[in-house]
Amino acid sequence: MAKNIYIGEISKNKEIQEDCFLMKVKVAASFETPLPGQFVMIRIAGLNDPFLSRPISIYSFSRRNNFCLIELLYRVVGKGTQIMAGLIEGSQVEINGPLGNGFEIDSVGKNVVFIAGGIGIAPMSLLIENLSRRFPSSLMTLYFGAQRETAVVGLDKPQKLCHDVNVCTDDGSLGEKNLVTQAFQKDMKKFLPANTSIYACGPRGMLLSLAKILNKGTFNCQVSLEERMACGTGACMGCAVAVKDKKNTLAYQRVCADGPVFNLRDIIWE
Amino acid sequence: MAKNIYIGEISKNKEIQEDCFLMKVKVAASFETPLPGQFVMIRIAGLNDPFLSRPISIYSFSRRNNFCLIELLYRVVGKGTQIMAGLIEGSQVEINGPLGNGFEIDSVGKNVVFIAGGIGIAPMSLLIENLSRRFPSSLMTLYFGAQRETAVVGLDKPQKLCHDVNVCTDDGSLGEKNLVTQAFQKDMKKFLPANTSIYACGPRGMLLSLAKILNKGTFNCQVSLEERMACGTGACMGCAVAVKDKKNTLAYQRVCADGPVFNLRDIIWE
Amino acid sequence: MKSKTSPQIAVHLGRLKLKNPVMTASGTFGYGEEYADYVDLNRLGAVVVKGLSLKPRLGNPPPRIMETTGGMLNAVGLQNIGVDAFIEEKLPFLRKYDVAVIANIYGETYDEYKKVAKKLSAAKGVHALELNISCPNVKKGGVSFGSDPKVAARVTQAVKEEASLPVIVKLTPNVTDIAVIAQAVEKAGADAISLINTLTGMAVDLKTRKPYLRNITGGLSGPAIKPVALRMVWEVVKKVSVPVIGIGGIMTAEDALEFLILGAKAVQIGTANFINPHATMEVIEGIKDYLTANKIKDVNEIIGTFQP
Amino acid sequence: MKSKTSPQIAVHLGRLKLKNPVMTASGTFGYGEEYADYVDLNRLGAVVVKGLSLKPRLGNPPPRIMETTGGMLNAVGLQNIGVDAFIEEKLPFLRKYDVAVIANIYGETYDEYKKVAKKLSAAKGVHALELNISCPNVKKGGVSFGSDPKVAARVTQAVKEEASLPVIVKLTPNVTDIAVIAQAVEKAGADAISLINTLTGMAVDLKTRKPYLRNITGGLSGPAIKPVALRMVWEVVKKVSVPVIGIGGIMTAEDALEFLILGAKAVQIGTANFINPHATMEVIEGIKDYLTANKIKDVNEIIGTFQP
Ligand SMILES: Cc1cc2nc3c(=O)[nH]c(=O)nc-3n(C[C@H](O)[C@H](O)[C@H](O)COP(=O)(O)OP(=O)(O)OC[C@H]3O[C@@H](n4cnc5c(N)ncnc54)[C@H](O)[C@@H]3O)c2cc1C
Ligand SMILES: Cc1cc2nc3c(=O)[nH]c(=O)nc-3n(C[C@H](O)[C@H](O)[C@H](O)COP(=O)(O)OP(=O)(O)OC[C@H]3O[C@@H](n4cnc5c(N)ncnc54)[C@H](O)[C@@H]3O)c2cc1C
Ligand SMILES: Cc1cc2nc3c(=O)[nH]c(=O)nc-3n(C[C@H](O)[C@H](O)[C@H](O)COP(=O)(O)O)c2cc1C
Ligand SMILES: Cc1cc2nc3c(=O)[nH]c(=O)nc-3n(C[C@H](O)[C@H](O)[C@H](O)COP(=O)(O)O)c2cc1C
Ligand code: FES
Ligand code: FES
Repeated sequence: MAKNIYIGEISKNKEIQEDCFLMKVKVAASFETPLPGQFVMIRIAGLNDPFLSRPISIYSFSRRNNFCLIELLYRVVGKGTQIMAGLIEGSQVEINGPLGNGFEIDSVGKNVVFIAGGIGIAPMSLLIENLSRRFPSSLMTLYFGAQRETAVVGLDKPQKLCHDVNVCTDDGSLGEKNLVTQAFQKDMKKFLPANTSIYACGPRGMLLSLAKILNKGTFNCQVSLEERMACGTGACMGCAVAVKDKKNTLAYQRVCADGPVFNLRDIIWE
Repeated sequence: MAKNIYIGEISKNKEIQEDCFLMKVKVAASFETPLPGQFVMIRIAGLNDPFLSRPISIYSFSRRNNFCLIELLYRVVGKGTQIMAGLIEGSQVEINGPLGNGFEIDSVGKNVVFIAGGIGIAPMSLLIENLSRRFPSSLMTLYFGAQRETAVVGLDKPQKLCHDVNVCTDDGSLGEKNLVTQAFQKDMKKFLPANTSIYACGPRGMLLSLAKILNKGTFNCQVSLEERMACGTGACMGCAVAVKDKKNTLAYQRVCADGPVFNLRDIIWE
Repeated sequence: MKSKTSPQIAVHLGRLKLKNPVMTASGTFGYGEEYADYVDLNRLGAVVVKGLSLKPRLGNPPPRIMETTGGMLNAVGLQNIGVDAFIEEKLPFLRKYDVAVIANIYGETYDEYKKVAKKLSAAKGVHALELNISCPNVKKGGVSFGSDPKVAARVTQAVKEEASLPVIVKLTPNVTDIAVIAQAVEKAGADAISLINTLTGMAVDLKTRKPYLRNITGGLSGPAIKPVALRMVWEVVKKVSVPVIGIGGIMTAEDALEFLILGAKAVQIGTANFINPHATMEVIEGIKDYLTANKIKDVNEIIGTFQP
Repeated sequence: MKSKTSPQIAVHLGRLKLKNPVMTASGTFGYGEEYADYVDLNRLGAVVVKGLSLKPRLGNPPPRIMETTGGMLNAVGLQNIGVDAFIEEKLPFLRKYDVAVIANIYGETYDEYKKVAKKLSAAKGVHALELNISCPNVKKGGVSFGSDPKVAARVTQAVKEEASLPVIVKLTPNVTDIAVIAQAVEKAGADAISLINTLTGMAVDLKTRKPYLRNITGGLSGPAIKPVALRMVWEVVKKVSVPVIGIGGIMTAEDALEFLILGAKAVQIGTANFINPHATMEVIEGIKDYLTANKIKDVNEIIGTFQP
């Protein structure tokens, strides 16, 4: 009996790139400090259409005098995010969170590699902020891929905090014309599995490519997954992902409660 | 192929009495000039919850340079009106109308009596405006009843235009402490059926009392009815009211398309 | 082959040829007149009129409708002017349009169905009959014609004996196995099958502790029921070879396309008309847009392309 | 008698005594743990846990859920840790609370049902069994146990032979006549009846022309189905004398009261938990508020007071 549903008040909601919004939400000071990779379930107070809450990663978090400020970076892809985008300052949202297990961040290697695709940058940004503060001597490299220049977002903090930021776009409109996984693969020999921690977040296709690239090696790679969610709290079993369990057989785990962060090696791709 | 669904832009939406709102909506100039007693079906653009549109009488209407201004006077009684009340300036609503048959106003008697209960004043106000303009020599009397002082609304125009305005409240907090139908009954001998036209709108109970009061006499009384509606255009047969048809037997007519104005004498009360 | 021409959207339901796969659903579009100011009836695939009975029907006392989450309940009780008045008073109006007219009919006995079917077959300007078999069979103690495969088959056969027009049988979803009913009416000669009619539901008024509907129960329609409608259409298209018409909760072209992809040859738009009188037109345009965007030249190329 | 004391809200379902009529619905509240941070489990009428089978079940491959208008589809496929692991790993947690625990069970054969029931009857801290008979009967070619009155009766009887605990039979709404099934399981010894489980539905992804759910079909739940649930509860309470538990689309106290007024002795809250983890608490408080506002001292005074 500790968790609450928070009524958040939107203090800002702005389109910062094509179809990509930054929302700032004020919640009560009792909101737990999130770990990088954790997310919230968000819905518009009192509205039954759309019916379910939407999972959105925490992009940034700060404590103020008597409230907390949660920042969400989201892309408009359907009905729910469309309605979110229409919310004006002062509107109320219901926030359940922070939810899920964040990235494991107790220790990192000398090299820390972040691989983000599209809006997958959202949890990465918070992670980079956190790790660069706690492990200032590690070498941080970000590989970021987007479809085109107008889809590039969320690089403000990474550009300040990472040693190296590699930007790829599918059409070459910004940075290298390449897939982000291939950009990483080109550089891969620079990193030794023993002293490198890899963190990734992005579309399924990107993570699958990464899995293939890392397949033979012994890199430790944590990835944050997405799946449709109903409860976000582990009760509905709706957000299943196939993983190898301890006995090395297939099991379905819950992205919301067992994840969203998994060890890339454990994921079974179908 | 002439009727349209109009996208209305809210230019004002203000609580003018306890739980009672005045909404001003701008629609395109092609909106047909409504007759007193006609209504619109209104819904929030793109929202499926609440699901159905809500019928609201036209309280006032004016043509401006290149648009029309519709005024709606409504009481918050449930989910739909609650959401309407929350709409801010600039929000969009979908408006279908003007719908239904208004009051018959081609000729009136020397005496014109209006009887309105609560929010039933909404169509009455437009009617009073119209009749007093067109029949300046008729004697207009309004009987208006409300639960209490804080529920009294919509009297601005009637007070200017009627010869006599009688206000009753259930608790006597404003005007006479009486039921509006009883206030009218006390005065009834002043009016002769032959030269009096009666118009009424209000809750079912009020109209039923009125029916009983006028039962024996030969007064001509038109009343505007309310019923739950789905289509508002006569297609769903949902808004049935029991009336005596030409053969004097029971038939169900549609409040939206055959009404909302009926001859009080034709209504069958169950 | 690049082309700017509009995709082909005509569909054939056996003998019944439609300009496009979008019809109105019975009971939600009156006799056509009610929406003629909003919609160009010539552009519809078909107009399915309010259910007709042998004699005029009073319908149920009010309240008859109630809003629910994502839908509505109705207990109109099949109020209608009767088949004779329809032919005399309403059909002439519809004949002015170049649109297929489908008469939805219903009876309380086999004989009533037959008589209504016969009258409509003789009338000019009706292109098909749709049998509403969701209504109670008075001879069978009020159990719906549509919930027993034998009874459903018998009413189909009875009408087929009288009707020269194509006969569409409209199924009720309030059954354990809708495919069994579909197969029975197909065997009995149905030229097409439409589904679903409304799901039976109710609502309670807490203030009075009475039902919101005077009839106690009513039919649930609207987007709330779409998932059930899709499932039932899928169960039926797998089991019958006559054309299937998908109905239930269609609000947008996307909704309609779901039914077409599953294998429905056409769709009907019901409750959506109430909320948006232009719904049928928007669905037609949206289907065309989808075909164009996906470079598909003929709507028939997507019908039944579901990949389970 | 004026009194400021809170109304009495305990209800008795035969031997099963509940603090209040509000339970969680199976599959929507995990094993209790998942919501223990949000809800004081001690305040619930009962916790109904996720369906348990004899052996652990993997469940269906994803995607398993999809949003619909006013509801959702799920095809979780009864993923669960199995009855043994439940007793060992989950029950001790629930025993720490002063709350009735109801184990929802299911099998693919009569024998599986019996075995699960036997194990749970022997376990400490289970107060009743709820039989999910919506699942397919593998011996009967996959047709659901719950859609045939004879099969439903037989599984009830089988479990009753093994179970010392009260047995609630949970009915599926995907049937023509739910009252017939209810009467059959009552006769077979059911101590109570709960309904409804989910309506079967589906959804099609236009981009891929595949089903949104890997399992193709799934169960529809949420407020979209409430009207159907109310109607079925009404059909059942008229025909049986054992206590009935109402389920389906309950989001608020008003929704719950509709079921109670119809005659349900208790209710279960399902999908609402996902949207609002405090839903159960709000429903309990709302029922109390309604009773207080209407000067009713005991919730039992409103149960079954529907005025049709
Ligand atoms: C743990 C987690 C964290 C996330 N963080 C972010 C974030 O920080 N910013 C952001 O923009 N998005 C994030 N997402 C994705 C976001 O939840 C979906 O984009 C959103 O729910 C789509 O809702 P919609 O109503 O707009 O789209 P819908 O109309 O529901 O769907 C549109 C498209 O999005 C896909 N989709 C829907 N829901 C999900 C989902 N839960 N996961 C993946 N794809 C989905 C659908 O398959 C469809 O192709 C996250 C998802 C998860 C699970
Ligand atoms: C032709 C017509 C003109 C109307 N004009 C006005 C007007 O000018 N101003 C105004 O405030 N109201 C007017 N009404 C009533 C208005 O439509 C209802 O108050 C409104 O639909 C209630 O919606 P809701 O979602 O807020 O309430 P709900 O939650 O739907 O219902 C709340 C209460 O209102 C009752 N109710 C719901 N719908 C109707 C309805 N259509 N008619 C009567 N009672 C209903 C319900 O039975 C319930 O008791 C008019 C109704 C009609 C039919
Ligand atoms: C108000 C109303 C009246 C209806 N009347 C009939 C009817 O007379 N005959 C019939 O076969 N179906 C009737 N129906 C059912 C519809 O034709 C349709 O099958 C059902 O509403 C589901 O489609 P929808 O969700 O698009 O509305 C009626 C539906 C509504 C809402
Ligand atoms: C995700 C999910 C899982 C469910 N699992 C079960 C189950 O294991 N056993 C069962 O009897 N019912 C199960 N149900 C059905 C619910 O218990 C309930 O009967 C149904 O959802 C209707 O209620 P609601 O509309 O309040 O959700 C499940 C429902 C959902 C949404
Ligand atoms: S979303 Fe319900 S278990 Fe993950
Ligand atoms: S509201 Fe549909 S006929 Fe009147």
